[in-house]
Amino acid sequence: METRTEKIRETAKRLLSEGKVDLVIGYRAGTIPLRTAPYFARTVEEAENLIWNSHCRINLANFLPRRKDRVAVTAKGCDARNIVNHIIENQIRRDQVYIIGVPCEGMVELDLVLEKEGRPIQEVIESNGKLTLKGRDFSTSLDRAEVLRQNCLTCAHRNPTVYDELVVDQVAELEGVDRYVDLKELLAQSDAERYAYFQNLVKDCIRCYACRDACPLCYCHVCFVDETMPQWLGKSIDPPDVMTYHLLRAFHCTGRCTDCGACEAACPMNIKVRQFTRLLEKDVKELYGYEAGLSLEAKPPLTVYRPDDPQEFIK
Amino acid sequence: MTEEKKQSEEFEPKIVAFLCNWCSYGGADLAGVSRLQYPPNIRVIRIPCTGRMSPKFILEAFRRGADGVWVSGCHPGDCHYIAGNLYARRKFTLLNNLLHSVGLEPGRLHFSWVSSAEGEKFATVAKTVIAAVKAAGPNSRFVKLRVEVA
Amino acid sequence: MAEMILKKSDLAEFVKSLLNDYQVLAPVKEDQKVNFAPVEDGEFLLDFQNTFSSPKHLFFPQSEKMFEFSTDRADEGACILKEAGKKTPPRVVFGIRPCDAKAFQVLDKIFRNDQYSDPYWFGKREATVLIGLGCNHPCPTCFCTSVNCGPFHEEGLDVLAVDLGDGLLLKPLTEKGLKVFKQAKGLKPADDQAGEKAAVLKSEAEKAITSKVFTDQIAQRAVMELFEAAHWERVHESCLNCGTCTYVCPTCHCFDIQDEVAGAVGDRVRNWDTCMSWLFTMHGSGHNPRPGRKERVRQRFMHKFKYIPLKRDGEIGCVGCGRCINLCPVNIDVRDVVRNMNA
Amino acid sequence: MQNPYQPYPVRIDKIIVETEDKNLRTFRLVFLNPEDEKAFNYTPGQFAELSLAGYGEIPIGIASSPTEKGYLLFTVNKVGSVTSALHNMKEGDLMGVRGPLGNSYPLKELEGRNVVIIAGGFAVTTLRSTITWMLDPAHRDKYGKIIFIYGARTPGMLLYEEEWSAWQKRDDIDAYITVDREFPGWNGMVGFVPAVTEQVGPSPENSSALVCGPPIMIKFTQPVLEKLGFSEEQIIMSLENRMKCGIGICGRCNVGPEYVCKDGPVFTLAQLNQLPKEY
Repeated sequence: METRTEKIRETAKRLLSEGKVDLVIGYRAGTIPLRTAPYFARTVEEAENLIWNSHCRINLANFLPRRKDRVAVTAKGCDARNIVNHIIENQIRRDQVYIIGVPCEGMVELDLVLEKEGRPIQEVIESNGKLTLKGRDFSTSLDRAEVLRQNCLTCAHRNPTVYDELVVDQVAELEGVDRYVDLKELLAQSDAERYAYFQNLVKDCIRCYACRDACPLCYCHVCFVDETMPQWLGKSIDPPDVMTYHLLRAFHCTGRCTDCGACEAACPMNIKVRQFTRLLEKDVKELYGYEAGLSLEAKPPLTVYRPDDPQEFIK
Repeated sequence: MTEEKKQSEEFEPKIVAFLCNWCSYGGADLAGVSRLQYPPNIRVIRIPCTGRMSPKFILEAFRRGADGVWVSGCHPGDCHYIAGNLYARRKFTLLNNLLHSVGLEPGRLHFSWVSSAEGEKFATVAKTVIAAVKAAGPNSRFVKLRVEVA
Repeated sequence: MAEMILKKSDLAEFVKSLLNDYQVLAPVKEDQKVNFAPVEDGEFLLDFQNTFSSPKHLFFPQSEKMFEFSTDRADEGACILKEAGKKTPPRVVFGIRPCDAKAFQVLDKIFRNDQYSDPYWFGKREATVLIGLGCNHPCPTCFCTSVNCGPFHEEGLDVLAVDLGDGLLLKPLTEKGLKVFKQAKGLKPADDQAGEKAAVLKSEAEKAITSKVFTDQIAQRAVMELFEAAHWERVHESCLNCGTCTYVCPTCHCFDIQDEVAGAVGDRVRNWDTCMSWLFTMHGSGHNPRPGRKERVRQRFMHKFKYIPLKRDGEIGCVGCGRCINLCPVNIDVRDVVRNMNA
Repeated sequence: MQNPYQPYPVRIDKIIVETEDKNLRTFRLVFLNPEDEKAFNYTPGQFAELSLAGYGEIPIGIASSPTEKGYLLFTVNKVGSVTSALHNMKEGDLMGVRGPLGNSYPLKELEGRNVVIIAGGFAVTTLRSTITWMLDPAHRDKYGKIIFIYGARTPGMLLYEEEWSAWQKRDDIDAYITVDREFPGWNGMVGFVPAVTEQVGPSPENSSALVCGPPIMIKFTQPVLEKLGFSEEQIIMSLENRMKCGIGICGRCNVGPEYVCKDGPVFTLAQLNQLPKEY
C-alpha cells in the first residue's frame, strides 16, 4: 500500500508539473479511520495529499462525466472498467483522461470491520495484510483478508483493463471463483421466498439515493425518480415505492455494471443493493457473454442483438 | 368446492396489454373483426413499437394494481423500424428474469409476437394469458395500495 | 422533587410501572444497529454510543400522513381534506442522548415560528417524555461542546439520567419529568455522593471531547461574505449530492408534501426531503435557483451554521452528534467545513 | 388551533381563459363556508396554496383584491402536474385554498407616496390586486400618483384586458400597456417594458416602484429605474421559488436566511442585495 501511495504521488506530481493534466483525481486520507475521500489535486503540493489504502471504495470514474478538463485518475480494476464504460458512452474522451492504473488486492468492508470490533475505533494502521485497530484503551488486529468486501473476494478483474501506466506490477487474478454461488442458492428458492428476501433486503432504505449517486453509471441529467410528469414512483418509504426504485435503478445498470460495490459502500443503511445489479450482471454474462468495461471495442449488450438471441419465454 | 377455489373462479383479473401499433394492435383488431372470442380482461395500451417499452411501464402497471401484464409486438424480422423488437427482446429477457428473480409469480408477465394477420393467434394468446393470470390469482406483489406510512 | 437513584436491577420494575400510562421506548440493537424500539422490561441498552438513526423520526417520521380524502365524485365532500388525525399515545423515551434532545429543542424553534405552529411535530412532542442519558464516553466524532451542547446537556430533556455504574442518577428537569417520577417505581432518593460522582463523570466526558470547532467568526460575518467564500469551490468537488447527511441529521427538517391516491381514496403525505436534491428547488419553468452541487452543498452548511442562528436566536442547526461524519460516503467532514467557514 | 396545512374548501365558480395560447386561466373561487372567507383575511401581494386533492398544492399569487368581496381570483399558468390538473377542472368542481400566505406589498408604507407599478407577462396578478385595492374609493386618496406599466409579448397574451382598459380611461391612474412588437389591430404602445419605463420616465421623487415580471424583464428594468434615480429601497419586488409548506418550515424556498413563503415574497431591492441570488 505504501508503494502504491508513493507511486501515485510521484505520477501525479509528474503529470501536473509537466502540464499533461489539469488535475489528478485520487483519494486523500479520511478525517476518521477506515475512510478515504475522493480528492482533486490541482498542484504538485496538493498531489502530496494523495494516498492509497484498503478503504478506497468509492469509484472515481463517477467524477468523470461531463468534464471539460484533462484529468488523470487513479483506477482500480473496477474503476478502469467504469472509465471504459464512460468512454463507450461518450461521457469522456479517451484522450482526455489519463488512467493511473492501480492493481488492486481488494478493499475492506467498513461495516464488517465495525461489526467485528464493536468499540469506537480511533486509529487504524495498515501493514503486511493486517489492520491494527486502536481505540480508547484497546488495540487489536484483523487480517485484511477476513474483512474484504464480497465483490472484492469474487473479483475477476483486479488489474485495470485500460490504463496509461501502472503504479505497481499486475497482481494475480483470482482463479476459479464462482461469483454467483449465493445467487444460485437464492434463485433455487420459491418465488414467495425470493419476494420476501428482496422485500426484507430493502426494508431499511431511507431513499437517500446514495447508491445511485455513488454509481458511476448514474449520470442522467434527470433521474427517473425526479421525473414529475408522469411521476413514476411515490416519494415516501412505502415498500412498493422503495422496491420500484431499486428495481429500476438496477435495470438502468444492465450490461454496464462492473460490480464495483460503490453503491453498497455508499449506503448508510448497509443495504446489500448489489443483489439487484448482480442478478442482471449474471444474466448478461450468461446470456450474452458480456462483461462491462473490459474493452473499448465490444458493444454493450443492450445496444446490439443477434437474430438467434434466446426467446423461449416469448409466446 | 372449497371456498378458496370458488373465489379464484370468480376472480376476473385486470391485465394490461402493451401492443405494438404495427402488428399486435392490428392482430387484436383482426381478432375483433373476425368475431373471435376471448374474455374481456384485457386493457390495451398501444405503443409505437416494442422497442418503446420501458421497464417503468411494466412496473407501473403492477404498481397500479394490474394482475398481469402482456407485451406483444412484431415477429423478429418484421419490425416496422427494422430491429426495434430485437433490441426489445434483450431488454424483455433481462427484465423478465429480474422480476421473476425478485419474486414476481409465474404467470403474471407475458410476452408474445403476434402479427397483424394473426387474429387467431391473438385470441389464442389472449386466452392463454388470461388463464395464466387467473391461475396466479389476484396480484399482491409490487402493488401500491393505500400508502403505508406513519 | 430531588434527584433519584434507579438501580440497574430495578430497571425492569421502573419500566413496567410506567406501562399503564405510557408507551416506553429505549435503545435496542437489531440487525447490528441500535435504535429506539418499544420495550416492556429492562431489556435494553445503556451502554451504546448513540442510536444509529437520529431519533427525530419519533416526532417527524420520514413519511407521515397529514390528511386523507376521497376522490370519488359521488362522495359528499369528495376532494376535501380531512385531518388524518392519528393521536400519539403518551410515550416515555428512555436513553436519548443529550445532543439529540438538544436537536429537538432547536427543531421546536423551527416548527413553530411567529405565525405558525406545526401540529404534527408538536402533537408528538407534547405526548412524549424524554429521559436523557448522559454520555460518559463520547465518540471520537462527537463535537457537541462546540455547538451549544455537551455530553450532559439538559436542554430539550425532561429528565437527565447519568450512568453511575450500578445505578442511574435521575435528575428531573420539567413538570413532565416530575410526573413520571411520581408514577414510577424503583426510584430511591439520591445521596450527595451520587451527585458528586455524576459531576466527575460530566467533567471527564467533556474533557474527552477533543474535537473542537469554532463558530464565532461565522456569527460575525455577513451572509454574503460567507456565501461567496472561496472554500465552497472545493467542498462540493467530492460530494455525491446524496441525501445521507440530511436524513441522518437530527436537525435537518426539510420536507416534501405529496398526494398519493389509491383507487378512490387518497392521502396527503409529508416525506423527508433533502436540499441535496436537484428537484428540491426546481421551478416548474425549468429554472433552478440552486442548479449545481456547489450551491446545494453550500446551502446545507449555510443553513445550519448561518441562517438558523440568524433567524432562531443564535441556535445552531447542528448539535455535534457526528452521524454525518460517520456516514458520509465521501467523508465530507462537517468539522472541516465549519473550520473553513470560520477561518 | 387551526392546522396551518389544512386548506379551506372552495368551489370553482368561474373559469376565464385569459390568453390566446389558452395556457393562462383565471379561476374564481368561492368559499364553501362563509366563516372561512372571514378567516381568509388577505392583503395585496400575498399568495395562497391552491390544493387539488390527489395532485398536490401550488403557490399562486392572489389576483383579486380584498375590496372585491365574495370570491378569490387566481390566474394560473399551465406548467406542471398540479397546474395541468387545475386547468382540467370545471366550473363547480371542489378544491382547496390554503392561506393567505406570505407578506404583502407595503401598502401602509406606500401611503402618501407616488406608486409606479411595472409588470411583465403573467406576473401582473398580485399587481392587479394592488391596483384594484388602491383605486378603491376608500383607499385612492391615500396614495399620490399611480403609474402602471404593463407589457406582454403579444396583445393576446395580456391579462385582465377589462381591468386595464377601464384603468386607461380613468384619470387617477396612468396606465401604459405595451406589447413587444407591432401587431395588426394593436393601437397601443409597442416596446419592451424597460424601454417603455424609460420613455414614461417616472420621477423617483417620493415614489416607490413595484416591479414584477420574468427575470429578463427585471434584469433590464432595474438599471432603468436606477438611472431614473430610484434607490434600492424604493424598488420593491416579489419573488417566487418552489414551495411546499408555505409557512416557513419546509426549507425549499430559502433565499439565504429568508423564507420566500413567509418572510417574502415581497422584498425591497435593498434587502435582496444582501441575499444570495438563489431565486
